[in-house]
Amino acid sequence: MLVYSLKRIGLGILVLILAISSLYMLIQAAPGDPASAMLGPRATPALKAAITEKLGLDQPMPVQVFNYLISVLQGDLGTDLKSKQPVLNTLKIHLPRTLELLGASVLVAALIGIPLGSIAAVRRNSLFDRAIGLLSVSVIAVPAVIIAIFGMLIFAAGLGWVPAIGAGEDEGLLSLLHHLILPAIAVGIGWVGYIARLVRASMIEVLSANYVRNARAFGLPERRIIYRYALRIAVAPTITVIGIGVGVMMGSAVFVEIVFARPGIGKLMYEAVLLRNYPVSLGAVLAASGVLIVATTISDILNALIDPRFMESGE
Amino acid sequence: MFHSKIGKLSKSYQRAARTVAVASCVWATGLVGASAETLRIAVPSDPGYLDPAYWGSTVDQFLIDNLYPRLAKYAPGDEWTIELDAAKSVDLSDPQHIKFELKPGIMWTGGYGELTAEDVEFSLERHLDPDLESGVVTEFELLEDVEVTGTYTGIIHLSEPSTTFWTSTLVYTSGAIISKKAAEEAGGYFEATPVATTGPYKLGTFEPGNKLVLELNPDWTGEPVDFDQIVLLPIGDENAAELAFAAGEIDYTRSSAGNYDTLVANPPEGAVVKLAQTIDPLFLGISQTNEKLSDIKVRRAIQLALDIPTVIQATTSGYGKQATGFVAEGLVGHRDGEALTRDLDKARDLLAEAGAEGLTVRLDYVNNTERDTAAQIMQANLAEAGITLELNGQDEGTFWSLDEIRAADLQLHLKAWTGNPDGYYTMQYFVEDQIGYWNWEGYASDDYVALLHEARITVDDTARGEIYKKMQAMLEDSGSFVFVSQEPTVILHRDTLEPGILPDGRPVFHAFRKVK
Amino acid sequence: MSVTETNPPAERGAFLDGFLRLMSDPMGAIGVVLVTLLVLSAVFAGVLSPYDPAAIDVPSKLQAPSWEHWLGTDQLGRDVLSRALYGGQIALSVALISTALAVGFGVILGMIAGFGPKWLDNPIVLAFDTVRAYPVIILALAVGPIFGAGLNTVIGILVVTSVPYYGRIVRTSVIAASKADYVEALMAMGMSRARILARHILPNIIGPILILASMDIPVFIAAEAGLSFLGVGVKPPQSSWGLILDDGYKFIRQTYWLVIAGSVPLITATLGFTFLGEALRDTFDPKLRRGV
Amino acid sequence: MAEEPLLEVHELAVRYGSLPAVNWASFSLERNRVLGIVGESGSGKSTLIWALTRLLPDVATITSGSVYFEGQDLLRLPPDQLRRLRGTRISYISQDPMSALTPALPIGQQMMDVLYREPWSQKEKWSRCIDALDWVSLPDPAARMKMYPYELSGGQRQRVSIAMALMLEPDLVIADEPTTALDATLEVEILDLLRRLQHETESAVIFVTHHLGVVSSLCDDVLVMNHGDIVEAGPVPEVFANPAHDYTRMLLRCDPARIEQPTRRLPSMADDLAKPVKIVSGPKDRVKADQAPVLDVANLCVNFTKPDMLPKWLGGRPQLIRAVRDVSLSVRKGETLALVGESGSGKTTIARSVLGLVGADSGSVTVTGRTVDRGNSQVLKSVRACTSMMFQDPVGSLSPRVTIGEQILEPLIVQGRRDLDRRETLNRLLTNVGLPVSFASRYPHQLSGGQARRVGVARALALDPELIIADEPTAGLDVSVQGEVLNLLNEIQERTGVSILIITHNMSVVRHCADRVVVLLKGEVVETGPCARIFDAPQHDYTRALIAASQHELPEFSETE
Repeated sequence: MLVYSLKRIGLGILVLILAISSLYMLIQAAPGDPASAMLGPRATPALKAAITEKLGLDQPMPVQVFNYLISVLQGDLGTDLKSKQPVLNTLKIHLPRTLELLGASVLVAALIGIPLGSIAAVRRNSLFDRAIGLLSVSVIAVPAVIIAIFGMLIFAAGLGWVPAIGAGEDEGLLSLLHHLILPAIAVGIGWVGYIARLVRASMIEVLSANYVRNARAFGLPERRIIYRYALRIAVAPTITVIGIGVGVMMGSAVFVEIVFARPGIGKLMYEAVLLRNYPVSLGAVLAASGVLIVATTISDILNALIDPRFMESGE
Repeated sequence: MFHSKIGKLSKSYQRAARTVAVASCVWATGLVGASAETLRIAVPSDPGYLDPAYWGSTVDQFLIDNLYPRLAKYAPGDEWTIELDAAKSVDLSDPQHIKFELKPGIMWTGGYGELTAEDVEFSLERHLDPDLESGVVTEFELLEDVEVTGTYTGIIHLSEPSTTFWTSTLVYTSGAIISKKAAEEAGGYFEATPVATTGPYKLGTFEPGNKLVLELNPDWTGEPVDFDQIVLLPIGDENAAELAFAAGEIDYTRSSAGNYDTLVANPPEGAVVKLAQTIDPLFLGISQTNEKLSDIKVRRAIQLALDIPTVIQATTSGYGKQATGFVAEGLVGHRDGEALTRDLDKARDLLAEAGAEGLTVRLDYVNNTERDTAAQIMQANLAEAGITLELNGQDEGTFWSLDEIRAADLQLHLKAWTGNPDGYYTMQYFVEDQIGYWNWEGYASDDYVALLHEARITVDDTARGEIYKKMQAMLEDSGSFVFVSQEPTVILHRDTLEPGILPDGRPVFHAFRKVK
Repeated sequence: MSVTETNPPAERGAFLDGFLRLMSDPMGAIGVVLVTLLVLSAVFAGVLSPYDPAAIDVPSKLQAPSWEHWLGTDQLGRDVLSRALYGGQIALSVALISTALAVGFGVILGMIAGFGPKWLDNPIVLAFDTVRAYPVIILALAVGPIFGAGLNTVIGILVVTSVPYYGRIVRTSVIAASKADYVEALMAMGMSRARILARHILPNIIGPILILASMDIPVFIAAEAGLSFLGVGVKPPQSSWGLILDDGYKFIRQTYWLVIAGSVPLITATLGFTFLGEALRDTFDPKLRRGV
Repeated sequence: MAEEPLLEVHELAVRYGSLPAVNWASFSLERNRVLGIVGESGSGKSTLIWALTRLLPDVATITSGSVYFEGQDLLRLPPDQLRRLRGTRISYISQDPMSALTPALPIGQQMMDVLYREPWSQKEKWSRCIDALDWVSLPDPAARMKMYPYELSGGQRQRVSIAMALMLEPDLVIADEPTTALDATLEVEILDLLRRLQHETESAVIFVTHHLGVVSSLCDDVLVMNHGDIVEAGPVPEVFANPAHDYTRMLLRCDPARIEQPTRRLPSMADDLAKPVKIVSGPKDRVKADQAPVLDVANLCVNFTKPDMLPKWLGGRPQLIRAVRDVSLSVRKGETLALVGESGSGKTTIARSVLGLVGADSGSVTVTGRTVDRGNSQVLKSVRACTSMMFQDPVGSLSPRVTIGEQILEPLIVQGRRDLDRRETLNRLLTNVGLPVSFASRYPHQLSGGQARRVGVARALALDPELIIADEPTAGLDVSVQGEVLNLLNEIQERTGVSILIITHNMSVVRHCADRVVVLLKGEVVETGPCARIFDAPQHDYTRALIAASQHELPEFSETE
């Protein structure tokens, strides 16, 4: 178990390094050099050269990549070309917002999705079951952008139930949550459907499994069978999906953060790329990928905990 | 001049991306329910450089104008009028030697003592120091030296008599005075963190991308202000700013004139909606240095093929007026009623003559709502004349950064600069050695240079105005310039306050008043 | 004794029968109808659209729906209905091309990793994981500007980011299949690995993959719209639902019709294809249920 | 037998959707008796027993009948009362030990769960579980308690589920083919264990199996089922001595284990009951001992390395598994050699190395004079041209999405023999293995186990090979079908003089087809010799155990614990 976890984490780190390196090279390929982006129109060749040198952009690519990785290790993500502040600080402002959003979304998705799914599975083919089936598919189909914009249009701009924009970070927990409701739903709603369906499917499968029949044969109470034997196995795929899903959710988060003007990695990313503020965009992707990798790693390890066979099949 | 462009740059920057824009509202939210003493203003972006030698964006300009003293400043109001600031008196009788006397008792923040003539000397002469690489050095070409005749008195000596130095430099942003002591302590070079300032407000907390807070300056002895805190919230896009305003997140913002009608028809609660004419020229540059466009016939054809009134109609709902040149209406040197008119047939003929049928050119512009709208219309216009226009909406950084490669590759570029009441300010940049820097059109003419020189030393406004008209005509006839408009802008503020703004809507912080 | 359905044989004529089974599932029926509508409207956009989608008419900008303009007009006075119809063309072609390419490369790489030379397996899987480490949209943002906005960029990004997804599934199923007795039997006959892959393994794994792919089409459609919305997608004068949505969002204080005009077709498309995909899967491969 | 029976079943009928699975079954069972239920696959025996306590899948419906357990009708008992009986009074041992236990919980936990109703303290429950595991003689029970099912071997798992079923000493234990998934010798052990426990607990047992042998050795009474009907019932000795029903008679007659004398033509369900089983020993000159052996395996060693979780450079210790250790054997022309051993004995590995599917670490494999060398594709090709292998799982070894016809011809195409008339060859091959020509267009999943096996044979014959390697040709087939397959192989051999290497764990099969036997244990040859000699005078204990197992003679069980 420990070995597996270590291995899994090692892999995660390796992937992160690869991801960052390839991205660094990609960004460097952008038209117009960061030096002039940094200096803006004022860039005289002399000044440019100075900056280029300062940023080590004149070095061969492998060296650059290596240096960047090293400095990342030291927690130095470079300097925001626009605001002249350390990128790390900028990330410190934005990452928590995004994590809040993702966390809340996953929560929404899981708290609604898993019960719906299990009930649908237990009441298989009932009207409820069919309704849930149709509903989940529909919500999966609707892109987060649209949900966000309409949510904005109706609940914020229209009814004014919830704040239109921002994260309310300066006004304590309540306002934070208040600002979180709409975005979290916009990101999470599709996943409610996903998870409901997934749990239903695997639940049905598990409930027909031999060992469940055996548990019944030993006269165990249904509730114990469902929670202790069935659900436990049935949620395993859900965890994996959420792990991977974090990536997709982050995509939705970009739109949601834009539409609701929430500070966050997505929004930060968007601005940075737009201004070719490459240390920031790098930092942002680093953060995003980091989150994603951590998520998948955790989900794998969790899976291994829930169902040890996963260790063999899992990779 | 580039700073102006940069100024404009950041103006466009403000529209850069809806995201940047809306995104910026964020801090706004942060401040919902903040004390009534707080004034929340939407600005296009974060400040970059707060050193008068390097200022770039509109926000840099706001802050430098508001934080640093100058001998005199343009006053808030509907007219462009100059009022004394740090100076008790200025003697302009001799346009080559400007005498001034400072008000005593203006204290620098951070305990850097009193504002003296030495500070003025230092502040102006440092631009001439090559090591400083001042971004605005061109504006100081005429400056010989500043002679300090007493603690508060001094004389500014120019190599030639000039009125433009006063109107477009000393009282304008670049004329800002900083504390010699403080600057020298900072090694003469400081970027985003201003050394000592004066005035009712001083810089408070700064969270990039989130907010910048100005707080009361305890050392301020001048007349009191109504707001004890000013929060600048970076919102790039007017539509976003509008949204933030409607959501009650900000108290003052500019917005797109295109939205004026809807704003009037359905104004956000407790909003006052005004329309302001800026003096910021929006124009289309056509690079004659590019071989596709080297033939003047082709350039003229493009000029004639464009339907500028429609562009203005679309982007400003008709509140904009087609520009006749760089100088805005009502200012010295404005050309009346000589705007380009569309003539498709002539355009086609010219193309035929030049044998340039089926021409394909690229239009660079900053990718934002208004520019995009304009660009798409131009695309349609030129299509009718048989010219294919590739739209190349770029992000702020890419558009304004001009490395050698791109300089060589410039074709058509739609851009706006921040204007100055004196047209000289803008036009001084279309000279040969600015090619590859700010003269993207690649325009070069000795006659023009001659006129430029003449204008600089012409003291009489009407006479100077005539020269400006000639210059603008030359620029237009070169086929490299299509003057679109002096962009109008919508001003949006709470009815609980009376904004203090320059005629073009740029805020003068200390002049904001609460409505009693 | 739990009863599990097995895949039907890929016999000729099973097609019609399958179609009927599909239509008998309400979800499938809805899906088929919606998708057919979409495809038709996209194919005949030229005929159906009342105006030239690029025709500018500034005086009548930002109009609400009317008899002249069923879906109103945008900030340039262009007819939104026409733009929506042509937007459909873009959306569908992007989705279909991307899916095809993604599945193609995914299958090839996956099979190489799963059944090809051992030493190739780890590198490929690692590459997959690396790409999967980027959140799609965020990667699109980072990469979009580098290659310049436009259809090709969109397709490129979608393909690159979804190849690993198919690749991994293919790889696992190939590995699973290659452990099956029948493959062993074929190897015992000395059949070449290539032939085994092509003739025996591929037919067994491709069905599920294709069904999964069909379920990805809506995702791609949404992605195209999203990227265009963010400005790293389709460029004007071309039309895209995402662009309409974007205009709608920008002018949301002026009119909400644009937002609606942008989202209705988008939702119809995604719903249609999702329903279809779901139904396909349930009809032809219930075992896929547990996979995602 | 004054007292009323423990279990009384009346007119029990079950159907899956519309098709009937059990038709009006009635029987009763006294305390402390062991009832065997025999029948071939699909006879409805499992359905019947799971129906007793209403544990059938949703698709199945009980259409009529009653099941009286100590006077109360289980079919009509409220669910919670029924649950009170389950586990304490009535418990099950199910077929597949792998799927019978939750993968997610340590076995200790799962056993504790069974005791959830008992008044004991957690500590006491825990120690009782350990005792129970000890009781079913699972080594080191305390440690096992914390293990997950996947960490145990099949036999150990089955012991665990037996412990779970019996630890509360229920009145009725229902066992659904508890040993089918296990090796023969293991099967014997488990049966032995069951019998011992039955004596100790004096529980009544219902034992479902398809093996007549098991019944005869373990049960007091027997039910014979066919297509959902109970065709015969009664005390074991009577039923086996003179079966009343034809079906029973046929079953008994077809079971190779019950035919003492070797014969190359086993009876099948088809042939006439009136005729006695005829003993055929095949042509005298079948085996050509003088000629060089078709297959010659000399001092073969094959090792596998099981990689550790950690890669080597991180200190991971991959362990070496010596699958085949210095094995030598040869198959002469026209001869059938039986390679006997249980799962993990390495017999399949040997077969695979013959075809170059695995490489030999030392020793050599020679086929018709050519020495197999994985590097040399030429040799491999020619070896494979004259050697065919039939794989264990008849259906699984056929490619699911390709028609039977194409698959049968596949070997020819691989060998580049496209010239010949495909249709003609195909028909010939199909008829040779007794399949209608129309089967050519079918797909594997449309075949029964026996038919699929025949297809396998046909494919093996496509190249008219000199050597056929048959891996467990009878595994998973009903006894009647087993006979048919063996007959087919024998006929073919007599017709074509092909040599056969048959791999099996089932001695009763060996007896009727093999000329010589090689017994393999943990990768080593423990005994080898002519078939008759092996059966008459087995030298090695293991061989004896195997033979015993095939006849299901349980070692005499002693009262003393």
